[in-house]
Amino acid sequence: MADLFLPAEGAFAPFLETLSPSGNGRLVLSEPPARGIATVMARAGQGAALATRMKALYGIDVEDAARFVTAGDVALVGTGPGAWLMLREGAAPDWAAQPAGELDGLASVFDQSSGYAVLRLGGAGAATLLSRGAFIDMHPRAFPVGAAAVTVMSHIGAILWQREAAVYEVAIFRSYAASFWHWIAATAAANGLTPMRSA
Amino acid sequence: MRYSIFSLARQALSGHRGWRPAWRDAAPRDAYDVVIVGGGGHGLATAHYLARNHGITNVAVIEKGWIGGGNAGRNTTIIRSNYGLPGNIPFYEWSMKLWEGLEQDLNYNAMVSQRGVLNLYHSDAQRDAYVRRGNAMRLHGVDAELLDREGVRRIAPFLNFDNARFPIQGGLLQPRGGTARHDAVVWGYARAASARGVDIVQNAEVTGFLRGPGGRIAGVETSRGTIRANKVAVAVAGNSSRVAAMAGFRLPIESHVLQAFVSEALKPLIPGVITFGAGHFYVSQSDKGGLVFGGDIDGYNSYAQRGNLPVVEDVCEGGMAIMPMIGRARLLRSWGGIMDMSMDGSPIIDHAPVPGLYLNAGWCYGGFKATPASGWCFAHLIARDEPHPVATDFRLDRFAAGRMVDEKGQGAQPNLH
Amino acid sequence: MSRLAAGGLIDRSQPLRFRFDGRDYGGFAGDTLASALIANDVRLVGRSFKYHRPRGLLTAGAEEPNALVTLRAGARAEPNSRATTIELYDGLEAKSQNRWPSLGFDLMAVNGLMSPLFVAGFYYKTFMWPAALWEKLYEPLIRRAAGLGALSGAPDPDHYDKAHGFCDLLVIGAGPAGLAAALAAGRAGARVFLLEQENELGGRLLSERHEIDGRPGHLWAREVADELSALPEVTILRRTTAFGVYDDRSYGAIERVADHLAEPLPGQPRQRLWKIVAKRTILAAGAIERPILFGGNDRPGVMMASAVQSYVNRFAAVPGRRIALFTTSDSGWQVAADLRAAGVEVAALIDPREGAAPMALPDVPLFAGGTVTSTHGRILRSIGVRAAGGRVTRIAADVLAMAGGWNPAMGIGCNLGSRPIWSEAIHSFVLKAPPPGMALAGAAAGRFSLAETIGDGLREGMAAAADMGHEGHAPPMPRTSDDKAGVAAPWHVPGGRGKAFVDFQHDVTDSDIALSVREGFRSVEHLKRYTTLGMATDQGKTSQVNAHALLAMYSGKAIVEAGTVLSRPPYLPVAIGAFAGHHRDADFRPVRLTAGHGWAVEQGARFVDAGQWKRAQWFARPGETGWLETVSREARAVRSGVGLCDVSTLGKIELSGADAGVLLDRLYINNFSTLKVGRARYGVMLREDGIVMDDGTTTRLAEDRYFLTTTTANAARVMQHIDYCRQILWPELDVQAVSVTEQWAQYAVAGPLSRRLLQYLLPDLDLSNEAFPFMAAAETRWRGVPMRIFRLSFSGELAYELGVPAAYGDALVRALMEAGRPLDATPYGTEALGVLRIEKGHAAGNELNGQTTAADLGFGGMMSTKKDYIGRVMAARPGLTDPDRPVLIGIRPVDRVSRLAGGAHLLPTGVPDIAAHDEGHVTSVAFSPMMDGWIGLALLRRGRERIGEHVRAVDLLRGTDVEVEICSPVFVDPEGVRLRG
Amino acid sequence: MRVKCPYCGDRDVHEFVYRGDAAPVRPAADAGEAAFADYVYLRDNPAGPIAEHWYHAQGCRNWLVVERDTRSHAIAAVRLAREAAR
Repeated sequence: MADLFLPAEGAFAPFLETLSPSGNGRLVLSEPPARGIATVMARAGQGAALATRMKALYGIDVEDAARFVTAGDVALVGTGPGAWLMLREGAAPDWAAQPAGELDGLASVFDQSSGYAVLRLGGAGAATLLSRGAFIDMHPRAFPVGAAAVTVMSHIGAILWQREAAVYEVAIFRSYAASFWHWIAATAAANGLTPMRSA
Repeated sequence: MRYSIFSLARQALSGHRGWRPAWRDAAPRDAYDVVIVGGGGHGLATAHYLARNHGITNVAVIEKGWIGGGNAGRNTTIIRSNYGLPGNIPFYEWSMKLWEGLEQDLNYNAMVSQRGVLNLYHSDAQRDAYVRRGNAMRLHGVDAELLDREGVRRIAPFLNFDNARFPIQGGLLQPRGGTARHDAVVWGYARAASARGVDIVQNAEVTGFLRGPGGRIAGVETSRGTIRANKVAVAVAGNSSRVAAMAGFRLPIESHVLQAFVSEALKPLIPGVITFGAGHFYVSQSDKGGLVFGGDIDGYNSYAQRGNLPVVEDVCEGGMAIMPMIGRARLLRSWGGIMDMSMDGSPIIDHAPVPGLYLNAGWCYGGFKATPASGWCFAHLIARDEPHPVATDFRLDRFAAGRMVDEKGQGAQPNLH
Repeated sequence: MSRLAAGGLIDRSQPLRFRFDGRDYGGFAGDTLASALIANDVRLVGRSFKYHRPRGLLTAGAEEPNALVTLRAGARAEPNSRATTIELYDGLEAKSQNRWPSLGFDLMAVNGLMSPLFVAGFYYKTFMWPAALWEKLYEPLIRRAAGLGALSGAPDPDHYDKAHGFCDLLVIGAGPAGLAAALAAGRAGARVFLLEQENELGGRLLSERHEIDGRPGHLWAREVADELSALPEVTILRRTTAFGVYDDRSYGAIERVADHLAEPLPGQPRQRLWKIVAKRTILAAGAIERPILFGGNDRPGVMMASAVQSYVNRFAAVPGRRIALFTTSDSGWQVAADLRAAGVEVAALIDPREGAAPMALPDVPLFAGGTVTSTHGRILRSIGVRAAGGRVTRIAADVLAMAGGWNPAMGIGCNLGSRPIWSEAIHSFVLKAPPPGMALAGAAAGRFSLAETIGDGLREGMAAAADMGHEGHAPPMPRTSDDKAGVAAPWHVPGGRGKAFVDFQHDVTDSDIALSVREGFRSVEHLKRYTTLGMATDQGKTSQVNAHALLAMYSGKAIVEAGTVLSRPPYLPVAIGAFAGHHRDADFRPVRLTAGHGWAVEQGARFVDAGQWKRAQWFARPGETGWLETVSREARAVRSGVGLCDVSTLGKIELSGADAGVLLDRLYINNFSTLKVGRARYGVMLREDGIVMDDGTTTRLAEDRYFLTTTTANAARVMQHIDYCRQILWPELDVQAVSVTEQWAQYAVAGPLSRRLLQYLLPDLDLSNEAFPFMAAAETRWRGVPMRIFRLSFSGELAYELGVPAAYGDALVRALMEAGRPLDATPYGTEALGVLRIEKGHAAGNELNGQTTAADLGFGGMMSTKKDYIGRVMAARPGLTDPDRPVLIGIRPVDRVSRLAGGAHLLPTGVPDIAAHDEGHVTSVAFSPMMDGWIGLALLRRGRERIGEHVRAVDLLRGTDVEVEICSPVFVDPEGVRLRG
Repeated sequence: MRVKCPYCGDRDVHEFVYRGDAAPVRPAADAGEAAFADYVYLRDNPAGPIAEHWYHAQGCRNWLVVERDTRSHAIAAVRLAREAAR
């Protein structure tokens, strides 16, 4: 059979369909467009060289910290010392081979595009909702745009970051999507928020 | 004075002015045949059985605070002998037999109440593990019954049968299990031991050991002076490592905090003891009506006698998973006890690596139910210098020899037992 | 009606109806249930715990020991609710409790008649004979009499929410001190959380008639509250109680979101658990008034003076027509003045303090140096007063208000172990060394006058803000009305008539404490335990200090020598449901679903819990009569055709880096650095103590890259173990490791026809034995998607595992089924998987039980002698190499038809069923279609030497005893022909 | 309890998994059974300061060396174990 790309199945898609569309609700949920996700871990002693290589390749300023940085269609979310989630917009299912090759010897690259389900939360109520689950200070001074954290919400491991003002993304392992959604729905209701789907 | 309904009635007529102290609050003497360090249930039971079974009455129990102030007063009062390994079963069953005759032996009502201990299972694998355990119990002559879902429902219809994350498939029941009034156990042993001549010395903290020829332990230094002794026996679970350090050795033990909880008093609701098999929660109801419940240890080394919120939440989640009716009951009090968590989850009753010193330690969170047998067997070891037949596996050298008694199969990670 | 025509903070425009013990009453918005009962002249509200004595309201706050009611009915019934803290709502329904048949006539009050017998600790001295009667008779009687309210028995229908808070300053209590503190810090720009257990802010200002800046104090409170509400960095949490202090400045608090409503609004939680991290905290929780100890002090009608004051001033509800005051505190005089101002007759003011006269009280009969010696009436009608000269008079009064001084409410401040110390200045305990970051202000700090209180708040609030880098100008100190705070030590009137109660709810009297001391229970902790003092739902808030005083007196010590009691969380009882929050019932733990879950549902799968995963257990077909038939069909399909199984839940970990092979060699008993790229190998890893930790296959994907699988149960533990090894044991190794369990959906395709099926799906791939032998692995693409193919077999058949990114897992399993249609490809679940692996003697969870060694399970030969690995040394200990150890063997019933049971024990034939003959146990059993009978795996002492012997599998619990033959654990194809086919 | 993870910052204790005393060092391969038994089983278990291994399981997945007082739970310092080993 020829290489006929299958469409990836969004883990939150069936749940989002149940919401009403809205442009500017207090809690607007969506699933970001399909993207490549990989765990990138620096090889022993190669942290600096890796940063240089990634700057050259992707124009991105690598920070070895719990930060979300982006340049063009590449973004990095710091998840641990010498470890990042690399996000690549519009990537093909086999995209990870390319950065693996480009960073060979400097980093190990593990494709996780399917492993994580990502939910985007926007609106004035998004931070409140997240703070109900994550024991992390979501005050804009403590968790500004570009901040990232690996933590746990509702017994589910979560990586979250603020990509732009009042727009957050949460990555959880895919198998938890239904339970996570159930918690989001219950917690939104408990805090007077009506989740809307981004129009 | 003997306790009975008659003595009580007689005293009532005179305004209860004739009662004397339940035990003598003794000042320490210079020397004893045996000094027992630790005035908890185990130490006092040891003193009682030394006197009662072996005629050794020149004994002092040295307590750093007030008797029963350690784990004897900080537990969930459960008694049971539903163990699965041959090293454990005879010991805990002996303890159960002693519980069954305790009140008459001590002339003290410790409210031993055999209303049953039920361990729920939620999967076939868990059932098989309980069947293995229950059969081991039965082969040792211990009572055990396997219940299916309907059998559990008959005993505890209030459990969550319809909407559970991990549905109840059945349970292993030990009908003779139950609870006892923990403080009364301490006071009863103290009173009985004191009546046989044992000195109970409170507010005397051991600060060091006296050494005799060949490094043999010859007594203790305490905050109330030096006390010489032919034999020194240590029963200070929670603090065993600290005392061992004074004597110059280390133990396969870590101290961990275990929190427990009690609700406001409620009308009778729960028949016996119920243990959730898919989360950390066990519960019984006291005679006063409080739901007494607990779960997992906090998980980090601690001597602070208090824990943190995550475990409170975890325990209550377990409770709401199997008994969602308790949501509106209120948690009234919590406390934290310091457990001697051993490397295989089982205790140590053995000679210490230092001559003249005897060790009773490593009870994890099973110490309360073991109180009578622990005292009985420890007294036997102290008096005869050989292990009691039901406690032969609780040796200190079992770790070096690879003969662990590991019920849970968690290995050398104390906080997982 | 005892409602004043005017005044108070109730809203007379909002009348409310409520029902107590079946009778209808009216109240107003702003009432508590207690104030509404008072306004309706209801004076008997509860029964005590032990003697079932009739009791009335004692307090107006959360410390109430007497007025416990069951609020609401049905599944929302809430036993032991304090009438004093229940906000009245329309339609409220409450019942008194711990009485039968009724509150007015309680048969259990017979206990009171027995009270000469039922002294402290009486039950330890009796009920011992005969032993058998304890559970049958004595204990059931005690249990029935004890307890207070009853739970409904139905699941709690409400939801509970959780929240996390972070702030510069946490202010606990919104009385004058707390408001001042929040205002000072808030104006300076600090992030402030202000917690108030009531809905209304103001604390004592709501109940007292003090003026601030010339206006009623409650108006000042409202203005401050309004300003705070407008500050963006200030969060006010009303109806919220801080119940505990935890390590590192963490606090627990409970917000009663909907308890003031008949039921929560849709979606609304009943309560919300707050976990707050506060850099600084100001504890401004006020103080609790203490009772005076005298005979008959528990009679309905005897109340705290501060409660009388609160009911009259705040709720305009007058608890009596003629009110007498018994006070050892200046605050009692103020109450008398307030009563006079409200037009209430004050029958007498009795103050044992000689010469105390903090204010002039014209037309109030004063008994300076006098005491109350008795109380009379079923509900109070009169009191006996001994005047300073010793003359005793009877004074008619329907309420006696006691003012015995104030105890700072510093409860949670002691949670971390700070011991309170006795202050002679205020005759109570104060906290001098609060937990890190905490300061006390106002009455909680033992400073009681209004001016001190506000001054404290302003000062501490400024200091906290400044510490956090927020500088500002302190709000000006307001002018306050005069407020005297003189007080005597805890007061006990000896030799009065009737019992003098110390702990009202648990019926602990002065003579119980005397008895306790007489019997040697002289440590305050022994006293507590022996008498149960302070262990009731009010947690000793009104009794603790008085008990200390009596203990000191009876044991001849000074109160400072009598010891202290630490308070532990919770400060107030908290609903258990609130701690659980969302995680109850089916939401106890999250569910993990594989990519193929929807497909399996469509196939009619029944699911089983494997940790948090839902796995297909079997796929029943119409007409099948039971699971055994289904599972046997599935297992047969694998042995004779081809089956499909979702194995995505196995833990998957990828290791990469120059030293990945070196690390694996140290993790496993066998070698992986020698594995060829494109090949897989089975491995066993031990714990450092020599016991098996886990097993699985590891594939070398590239020189520097391995892919290993773990059992489903141990996935997280193995990942943690690998991180431990590479970060702590051998940080010098260049290895990166990450869990890819969720990235890959993986399916086993097993059976003699599996190659044909795969060939349909992947026609370009050479799957011949030569090109792709057993234990081969390859990376390829399928419809543009990366795919991994492994020739692995758990079933012992020719078999493959296919992995694709999970987003394509559903597509793959459907494509496999489609490709397999001509071959009648059969989905199989975990049950058939179990049958197949037992037939092959593969160890799984029941064998990897944390007690078995590699040698026990038959892997002794795999243990390398040429390298070091985790567990190697400890596995050689005598106890773990003892030839007597139980080892893995197979068993079959000798009659070939009997059923086997997991968990049965193995005993020789012809011996009694006793432990001395116990030789092992059955770990796993299955009905084997291949063997046409039940087979099992077992751990049996010296088992491998005993093949062919007969023993008995005894299950005493279920009453079976089956003679079994000991055999090799590999029942099917021991030569491995099939899997290499 | 709050643990200040060097990477993630101040986090609640529930995100961490506890292992125990960080002092015992895995003996050399040829150190013998007694040395390993000591390493695996015996602990100082002090009432006071101790350096311990904690794993930030629900965070950056790093093993930490936490210096903590077992009497008060007060944490004096936290380092990445990998760096502490250097």
